[in-house]
Amino acid sequence: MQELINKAKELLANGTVVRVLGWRAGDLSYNPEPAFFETEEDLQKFVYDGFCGANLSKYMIEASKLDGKTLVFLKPCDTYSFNQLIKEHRVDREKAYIVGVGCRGKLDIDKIKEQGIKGIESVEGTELDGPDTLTIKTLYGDKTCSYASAMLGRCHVCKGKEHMIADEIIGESKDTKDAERFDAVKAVEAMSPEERFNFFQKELRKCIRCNACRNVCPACSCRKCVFDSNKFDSAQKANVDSFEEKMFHVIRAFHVAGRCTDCGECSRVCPQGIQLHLFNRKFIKDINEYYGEFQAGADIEARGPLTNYTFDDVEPSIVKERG
Amino acid sequence: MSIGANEEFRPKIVAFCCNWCSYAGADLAGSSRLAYPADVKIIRVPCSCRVNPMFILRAFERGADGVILCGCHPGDCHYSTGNFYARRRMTMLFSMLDYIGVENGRTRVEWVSAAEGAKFSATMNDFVAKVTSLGKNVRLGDLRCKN
Amino acid sequence: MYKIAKENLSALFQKIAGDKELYLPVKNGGQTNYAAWDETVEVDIDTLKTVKSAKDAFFPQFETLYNVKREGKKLDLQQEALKDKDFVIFGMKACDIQGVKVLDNVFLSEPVDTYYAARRAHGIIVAMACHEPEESCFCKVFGLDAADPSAADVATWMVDGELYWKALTEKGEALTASVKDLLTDADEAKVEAEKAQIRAIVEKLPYSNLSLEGWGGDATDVKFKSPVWETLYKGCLACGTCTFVCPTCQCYDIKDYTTKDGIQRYRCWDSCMYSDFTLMAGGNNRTSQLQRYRQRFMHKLVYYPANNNGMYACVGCGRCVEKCPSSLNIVKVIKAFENEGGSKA
Amino acid sequence: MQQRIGVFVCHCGSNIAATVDVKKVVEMLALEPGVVHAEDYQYMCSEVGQAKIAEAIKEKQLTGVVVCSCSPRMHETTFRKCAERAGLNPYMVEIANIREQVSWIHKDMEEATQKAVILGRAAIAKVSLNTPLKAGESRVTKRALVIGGGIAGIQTALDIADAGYEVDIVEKTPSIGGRMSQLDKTFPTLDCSACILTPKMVEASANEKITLYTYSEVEKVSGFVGDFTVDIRKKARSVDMSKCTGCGVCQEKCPNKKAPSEFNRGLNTRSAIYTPFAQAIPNVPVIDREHCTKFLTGKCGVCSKVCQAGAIDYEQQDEIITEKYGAIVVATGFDIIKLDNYGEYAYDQSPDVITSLELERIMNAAGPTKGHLERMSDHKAPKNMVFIQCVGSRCSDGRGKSYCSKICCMYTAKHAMLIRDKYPDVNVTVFYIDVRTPGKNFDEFYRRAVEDYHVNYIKGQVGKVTPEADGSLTVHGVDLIDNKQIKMKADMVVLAAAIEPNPDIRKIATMLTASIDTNNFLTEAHAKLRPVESPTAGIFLSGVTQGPKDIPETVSQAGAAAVKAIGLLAKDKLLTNPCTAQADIMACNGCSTCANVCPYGAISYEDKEVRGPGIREVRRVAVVNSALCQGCGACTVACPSGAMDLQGFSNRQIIAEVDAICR
Repeated sequence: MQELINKAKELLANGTVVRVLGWRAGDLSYNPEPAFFETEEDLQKFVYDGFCGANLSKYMIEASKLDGKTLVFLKPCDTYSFNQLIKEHRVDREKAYIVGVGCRGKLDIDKIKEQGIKGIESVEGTELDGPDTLTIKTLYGDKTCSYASAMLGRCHVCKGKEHMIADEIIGESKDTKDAERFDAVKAVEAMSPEERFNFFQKELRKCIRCNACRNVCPACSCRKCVFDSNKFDSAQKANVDSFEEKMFHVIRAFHVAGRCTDCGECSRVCPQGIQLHLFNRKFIKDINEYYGEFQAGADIEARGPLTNYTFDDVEPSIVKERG
Repeated sequence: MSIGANEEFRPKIVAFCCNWCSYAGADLAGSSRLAYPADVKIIRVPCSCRVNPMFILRAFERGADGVILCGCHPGDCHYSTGNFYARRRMTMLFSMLDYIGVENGRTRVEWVSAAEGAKFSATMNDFVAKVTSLGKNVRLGDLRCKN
Repeated sequence: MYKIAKENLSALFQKIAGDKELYLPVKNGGQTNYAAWDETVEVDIDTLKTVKSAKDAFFPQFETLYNVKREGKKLDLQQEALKDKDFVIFGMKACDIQGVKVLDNVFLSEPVDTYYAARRAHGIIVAMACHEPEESCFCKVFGLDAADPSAADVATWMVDGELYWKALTEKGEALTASVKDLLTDADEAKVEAEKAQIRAIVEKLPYSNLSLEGWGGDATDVKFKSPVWETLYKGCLACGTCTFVCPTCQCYDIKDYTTKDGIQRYRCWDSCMYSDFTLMAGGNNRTSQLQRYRQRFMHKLVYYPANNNGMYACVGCGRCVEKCPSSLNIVKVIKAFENEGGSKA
Repeated sequence: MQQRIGVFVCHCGSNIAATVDVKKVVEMLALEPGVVHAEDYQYMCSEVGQAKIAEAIKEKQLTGVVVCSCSPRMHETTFRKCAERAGLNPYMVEIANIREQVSWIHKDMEEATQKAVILGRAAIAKVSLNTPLKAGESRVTKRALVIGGGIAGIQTALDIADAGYEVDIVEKTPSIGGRMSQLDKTFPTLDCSACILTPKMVEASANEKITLYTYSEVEKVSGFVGDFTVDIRKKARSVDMSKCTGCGVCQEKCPNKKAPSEFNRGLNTRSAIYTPFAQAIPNVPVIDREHCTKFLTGKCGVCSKVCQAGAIDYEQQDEIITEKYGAIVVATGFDIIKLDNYGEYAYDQSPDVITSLELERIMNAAGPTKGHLERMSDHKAPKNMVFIQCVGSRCSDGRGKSYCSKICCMYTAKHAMLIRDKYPDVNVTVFYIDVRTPGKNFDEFYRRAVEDYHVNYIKGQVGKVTPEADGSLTVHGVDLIDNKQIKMKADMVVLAAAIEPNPDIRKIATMLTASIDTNNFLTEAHAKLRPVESPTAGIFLSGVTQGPKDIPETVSQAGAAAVKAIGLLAKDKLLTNPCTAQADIMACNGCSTCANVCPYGAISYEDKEVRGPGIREVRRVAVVNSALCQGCGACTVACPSGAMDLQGFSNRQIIAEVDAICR
């Protein structure tokens, strides 16, 4: 972490950048927030640990409009999002100095709480080069849990430790993948239509339509979202079960299909713990199967699968044939 | 226009037809007097690529029991490539609807040329029969749009 | 005071639900929220905080106001019926009850919101003390006692597998009478011990000593003009999570849904974090996220107390602390002003 | 503003009114929000009907018009023009198709009426959201392209050139002339095909307005009516056209004469350097690189040595010529079908079973037998000849074509007559399903064959042709009139093989975005009323590319296509379709997704200052060139924010239709 702070200080001092986009330490041990730093003094509160899961790419849309360069710290998975945003002309590469930061998987406080750990006073061992076990001090006594058991779901299907774009890289990344990316989707596919319907009804009934999934999503970077505009007569902020359960998340997933990098932020931020990645990953799986392997954000030049075609593409009836 | 318990179920079907091939195919079906059920209502669009998945979801939300999209045969698009994009979009959408548990017989894409009046009619007959066999669309409809 | 064994609670719920609607914390898909009780639901009274507050019971996220039906060129307006049946909401914590008090000041002062008033009149609140307060809690800061939810119709405590039950109001007495055969008499000793234990934990909570000095109805100018906001809002994604989990947020929008034969006019929660919140025909008077962000906290900590005899529109439930996608929250705001706000007059 | 909509329900005589309760439709639609006027009339498209619409527009100050009538493909333009004359923007008119989609396909009156009402409601819902649109203008390039250099293409080009416009012919083979140049005589006058075709070919070649690109193919087409851009591939001839004198010495001296002659349908061979036939235009040979020894082995070079003009150029490369055109005429003609599916006729087994086109070459003085009728197997004169009709035509079992090839009855009568005239001792038998000879002097022609020349016509089909050991053929057939099996000996059997569109048409149609039918014939804009136009604006159809026809029909259609093309070229500007895409710059992300799917390159990006409530910034936003946009709408769906919308088919309009239908 100190290395990151030193780099930030150096780049601020030599005028390469005028601000730094990183994470600021929170008031609890697990709630750092995305933040901009403009001075050496500000950087005293800079933090980079296991709870810095937030993908900072999207903040670069606003930062690109500001004068001068911004130093941004991106984890390997964040760089896919950044690339995709470059491709869509939403961020300015010239306005960013990218430091790729190492990652050994990011932590989810809810994963710790799910283990019955309450009244958390502090979590220790979260730093990049920390131990495999977390020590948690609570109002109800000290607890421990393994780092891996507290990781965000997305880290278990990590896309890899390579940064897709960076000016320099600081810190080692670790392979955290210990599950197959599409297993969860396959499990749903294996259900009967009736079961699938009930499963998603139950899952989506939880939605409170807070738009956190949309607003955190780097692909959902529209200046005016269709759900906020009158262009489709789709402006609804009501939490009316039928719409959320059946339409909102399908439309959202479709709008980011072929552009979603599977960064997993939607699932991370959902206050109701809806497994939103099941939608995005389904599209990614279909795209891979029907149109060839495609990873959004891996290659800026590659044509997006839904803005592309071949004469011999599968027909929509494949859905039926596949059963 | 409500459906009583004892009445025979008649589905609501929305058919999006591209102006150049399928709408003309429907016209040919008409001038050739090739009947298909009145449950099918056609919306004319310039090209199958004009059909936004949001339109299809909207139809289901508003109580449609089946939605079919007809366009020119691949390679014959009046705008050269429109139906290629439509094909990918619909494949994705239909797959997603299937995934969330909506009966996949409620959605269909069919390529119908201006000369295929008979195919248009046959397609609609077949689709209506399929949707009728599935019954009312209860999984996607908005409660507020109930009859 | 009465008590009932935990394993007999479902009989209690069945009994209450016999002639009233019953809402209580229910686990669905791993998340606990208030929902109507029936035999099939998974009741979860062990989780301290539901994701959403109990606000929906009185001020639902979505409610129909009226329907307009069209026949030919004639329009027929059909008023939505007001709540006319008693219901019980079981398991509310002290903070959530205080949240309802905040709403009362808004909806029950003239002009009275009849939809809300009807629900308040028919609602019977069965509160529960907070068995194990958590680090995000700070109700003490607002003078609430997590150990003794006294503003309810019935207060309950869960101690050693038994629910202790104490009626506090007439409504509470009546409810108690209706379920009396399931309850047994109990003394208060165990409850007093539980209260002491809860209070001891509350003292140790990291936010319990948060200072509200400098906030309140007189602070408008100082706080509004502070440059602190410029750093605070930067991480905000402009989603509505904080507003929708908050027990006191009361802003709503009224919209029309076009049905088959007319429209349904409904109201739904709105969020001041949304970019179109104050959008009007003539434009928007809040054009930046900074302004929107500032508004939310100024309202809770300055404007609301200014209009409601110093009562804050925050109850310290800590839901925003837990749920904000960017880990921003009202505590961070209050703390940010600790060194800055008061002195920078 | 509250809309004031007028609804006009057409009876279409009894076409609609017999199945749809028109009065009921009027009554129901009058109740729709915004509708201030509703009436019905016998024929809305008639002058009186249109006058009713115009009157209502004026008197009731209508802001929108819905006509419930036939297909909009039929009369949308009529009613739009009517509205325009009455002072209403023509794009404030919507059509509910209650004829093709209702009355003609439904029998139950109640059901049909109900559907008509729903379609009317959808049109009302849509028109309520219509906005006045204004057509833009685009320029017209005063040059036409004719694809195909047969009689159809030649005639079209001559007529266009006659009107004073530049016209280019692209012909795939080394010479213009096409199928007609292979024919010996033509019905019903029996004059020599070459005698009437050659002057036309020469005329085309000599006309200074006409440019010939022979041995060339269309490679790429972009643009739209009035402004097409076409890449033409001029294949390497290996002969310099500017130097060649057409002396023919190279062909004479070419040591490799083993290439099958395409012109003679493979009945004999030609040299590797060749002109397809003596009267070829241009009279410049090409080297068939697949058969040329020089190209195959690197050795030879005889032609180069003997060429006095030094025209041989082995290094010559294909050349791409890019040219702009205002109109394109397709005249790609036909070929006969492959007979693989008709093994029973022994075409592959016996050289004495031939197609009619092969017979043309055999009968032709310049053909493989110098015009002597002889068997290809032993060069003996035949005594008995059998003609089999409808080989692959009018086929219902899926082996051949469902349509009638139209020309076979007449050319078979011609062949039979010519043979009986020149070789009276040859017995000629024709097996037919029906003899179809409508056309001026056609039936008389056929009667002569039967009555004057005693050609033996048998109504019936041939089941099998068996080659015998003695070199003869046995024909097994049925006589349907006498209801008996027939078995007869023949020395030659001639098959009237079905014709089919040139196989290249699929590729060409795709390039032109012109639609083709299931038989690969190009589709007309209207089967009856616009038979020489493709539904794709600026594309015209000439000859068999549209459907089977004989020479006189082909020539007259070629002229008609020319007139349509001339009508287009005569205009300086064209009104463009105003139903184009538009980007709302307030909502545009500038993400380029729309441009990625635009087939016309109509979308570009500009940095524009955007002003709105609390917004004043320079943004990268999409800009649509409405002259290039053809209004397909691909961009509108690709756009994630809905910033891109299509005028005339907007998101909200289509949703309104959906809602009305699902109501």
